[in-house]
Amino acid sequence: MLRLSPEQMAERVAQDIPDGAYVNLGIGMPTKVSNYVSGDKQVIYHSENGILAVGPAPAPGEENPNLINAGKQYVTLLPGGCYFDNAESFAIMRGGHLDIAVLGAFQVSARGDLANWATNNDKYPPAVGGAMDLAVGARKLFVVMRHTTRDEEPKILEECTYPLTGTGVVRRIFTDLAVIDVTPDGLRVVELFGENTFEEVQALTGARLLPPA
Amino acid sequence: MLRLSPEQMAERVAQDIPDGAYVNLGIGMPTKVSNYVSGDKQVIYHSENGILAVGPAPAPGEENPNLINAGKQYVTLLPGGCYFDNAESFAIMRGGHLDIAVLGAFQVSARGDLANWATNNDKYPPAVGGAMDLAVGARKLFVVMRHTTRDEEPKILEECTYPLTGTGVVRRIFTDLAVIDVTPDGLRVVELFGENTFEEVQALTGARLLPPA
Amino acid sequence: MIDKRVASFKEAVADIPDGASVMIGGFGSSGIPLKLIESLRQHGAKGLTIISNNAGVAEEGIASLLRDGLVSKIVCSFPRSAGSKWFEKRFEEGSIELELVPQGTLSERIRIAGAGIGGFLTPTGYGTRLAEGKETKIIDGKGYVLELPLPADFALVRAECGDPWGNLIYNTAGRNFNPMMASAARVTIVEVNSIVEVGGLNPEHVVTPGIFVDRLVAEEVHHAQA
Amino acid sequence: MIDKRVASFKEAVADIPDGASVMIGGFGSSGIPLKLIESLRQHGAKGLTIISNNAGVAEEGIASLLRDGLVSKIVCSFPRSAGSKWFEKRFEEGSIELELVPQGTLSERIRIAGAGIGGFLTPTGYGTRLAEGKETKIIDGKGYVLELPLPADFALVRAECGDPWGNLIYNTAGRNFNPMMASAARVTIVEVNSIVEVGGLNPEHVVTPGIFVDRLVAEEVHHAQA
Repeated sequence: MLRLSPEQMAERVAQDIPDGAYVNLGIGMPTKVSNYVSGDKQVIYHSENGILAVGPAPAPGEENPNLINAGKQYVTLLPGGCYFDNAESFAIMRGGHLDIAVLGAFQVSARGDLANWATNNDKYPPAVGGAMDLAVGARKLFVVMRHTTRDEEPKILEECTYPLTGTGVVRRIFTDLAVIDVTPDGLRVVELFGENTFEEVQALTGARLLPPA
Repeated sequence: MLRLSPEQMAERVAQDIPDGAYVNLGIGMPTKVSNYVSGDKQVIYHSENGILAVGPAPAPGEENPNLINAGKQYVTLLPGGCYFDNAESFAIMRGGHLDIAVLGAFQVSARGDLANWATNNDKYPPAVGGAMDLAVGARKLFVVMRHTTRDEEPKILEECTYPLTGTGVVRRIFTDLAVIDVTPDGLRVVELFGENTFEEVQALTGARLLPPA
Repeated sequence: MIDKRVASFKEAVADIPDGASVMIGGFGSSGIPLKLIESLRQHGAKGLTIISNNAGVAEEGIASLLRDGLVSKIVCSFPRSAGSKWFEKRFEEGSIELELVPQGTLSERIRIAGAGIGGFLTPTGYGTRLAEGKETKIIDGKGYVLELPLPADFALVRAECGDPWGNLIYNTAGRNFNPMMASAARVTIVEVNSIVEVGGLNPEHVVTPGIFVDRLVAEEVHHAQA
Repeated sequence: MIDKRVASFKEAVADIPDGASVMIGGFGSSGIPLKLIESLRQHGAKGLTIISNNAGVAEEGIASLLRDGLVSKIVCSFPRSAGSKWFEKRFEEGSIELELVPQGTLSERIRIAGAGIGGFLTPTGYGTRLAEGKETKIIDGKGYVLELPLPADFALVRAECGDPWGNLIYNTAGRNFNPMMASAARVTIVEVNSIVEVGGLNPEHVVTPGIFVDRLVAEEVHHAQA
């Protein structure tokens, strides 16, 4: 089977970001997406700590310790960008002003429930950050994740077994095997990478899939 | 009996404004108070539309049509002042950040209920503005008003007969006859103007008064 | 390229339909989008719900919409002012509905509509006529009224200066309700004195981030790239 | 004359008692009042409740308070980060209580504490573990969680520049939680790079109005009237 690399997955997500979109890329793998958005599209990136129009990393020695993104990496601001406080930043997120948010996930359910902030290990200290606000607030929530765990256990399930981030919030799942939409009818495969077959992907999925329409 | 003029009442209120206070003066008679605050006190005036450190009226021809106070009069800004939006302005008011608000009133009750936004004439179009927010939010609410209506009817009553602005909100009442505190024990006269006697003031009051302590 | 400028005030309001809810910024004479309002009046959409702190005075602004009979409801904190004759006339003849909202509750209801919040508990108005029929709650002995979000189909906003992405700065107390309204409408239309190029506003000074703005119109759009 | 400047970081935090609740601004490495935190650590008040987005990394900032055993509870959205070893150690040994709050709920709970609002309904966290035990409400088919205000006894705030009245401006994303925290504490203490004279900040650019600030301290206060 063809399994996309994280970079290839980011590239595939980037294809679905339209020109002019306001986008939040969560921490981790989603941040790679911006590397692959075509240069003829103008996309404005939001960072939850209080930035619109996040630019690329600064040149070495040019870092401003205050100017970081949600992943605590040094960034720059593009012309046309601006700063605001955290309450305003989350008003933007919760209030439905972002066109797209891209998040990683531990699990996604057949109804679009998202689990991405905690496992069932209660001894491990938890952290939630802005994930729950993005999950409920973005107009479209994209998830990008490996199709299975490293042990080949499915991460797309009828019901999530990990604590939820939000219920019924995921719109589209980009995995290393396929692109799958959460629809009122259920999970519909919209794209199979390479020669991957519907049956192969279904076999690695813990919920019933619908074939491409 | 001695009845103070509106200017004298404003002057008396001004004595109770301490140095360094953040103060909101409601529209109408309360706005006169700032004319009588001693020049050796530094008082910062807030205007509900979104100004801190409101200054005096501009010179003729220097008016900025955007720079008005809550009473829609042209004002200026003092050095150290700033502007903010209406939600922030009312966060300042509702959040207990103003030391003193001074409002006019139709009626005040023995428990400190305030009625100052509507009468019982339902045909007359109502307006409430920021009065209800100031009433609940200022640390100390001063009322300045004539002791009686023009028909000599009392305006300080056991219960207000007009629609309330807030319940149990008034701290001190400055009238043209006396200064009266709303206390847990009831309404206590703290100052009688000129030769006015407690009995004279009581006779013009619709609630039981306590004599000066 | 993201460019939210439109060529004329007329075009900016052309799709506001009959029955729309329209927020209009301003406080007294300050920060009112007078040219957008005049375009809306000429456009002639009827049965409007107007959300604004005041209801206009003389023949200007919201007063002109009331005079022309375009308004069926007004949500307002201080509709009656010296000179608010058209509001008073329409109110007294019973041809408009008035929803009177304390000013801080009005601005916060608009803010939460833009912020995706479903309601807030305010002490303002508790125990008064303006809380009648509303859900209340006592917390630690203090009474609160549950107030709900107040969104709109369109917002007409007045700012001092903008850029093609819709970032805005204001003039002194002209800020008032404009930033909250910009965030709370499905379509936000802004009247500015001038438009600078993208990057022409200091990012530390921007009051309204462009993400809230859909359309921007200045008197002289052809100077926009100056 | 209103003058909120104090002479030293030590003096600025000297009255913070054992058991106090203390908000601390910052997000990641950005906008953290590191000198005030270090003074608080040296001051040595114990049993503190710390309200902050993160819980510190390495030996710096909040991590140093955790290391020294001064913290009994932390209210936080993202306590675990690369290098948050002191938080992890105290959490795993059970010596601190953690109240985990989604980030937007954290900033809004702080904001409403400063704004006199008694609670708000947020869709964030509805149907998740973080809503357990909380009042919920369905409005128009959408679920909301009732979240309550989060005030504090003290706020430690980091800004770029202030004036003696306490007006503040920030540096880029260093704004983060600082403006809300400034409004929500009984005593707000601000660390700035520099202090300008009254009137030295443009009133259109002020982010935190001085009314929210009680104390202001810069590295070099004697340059304040420059």
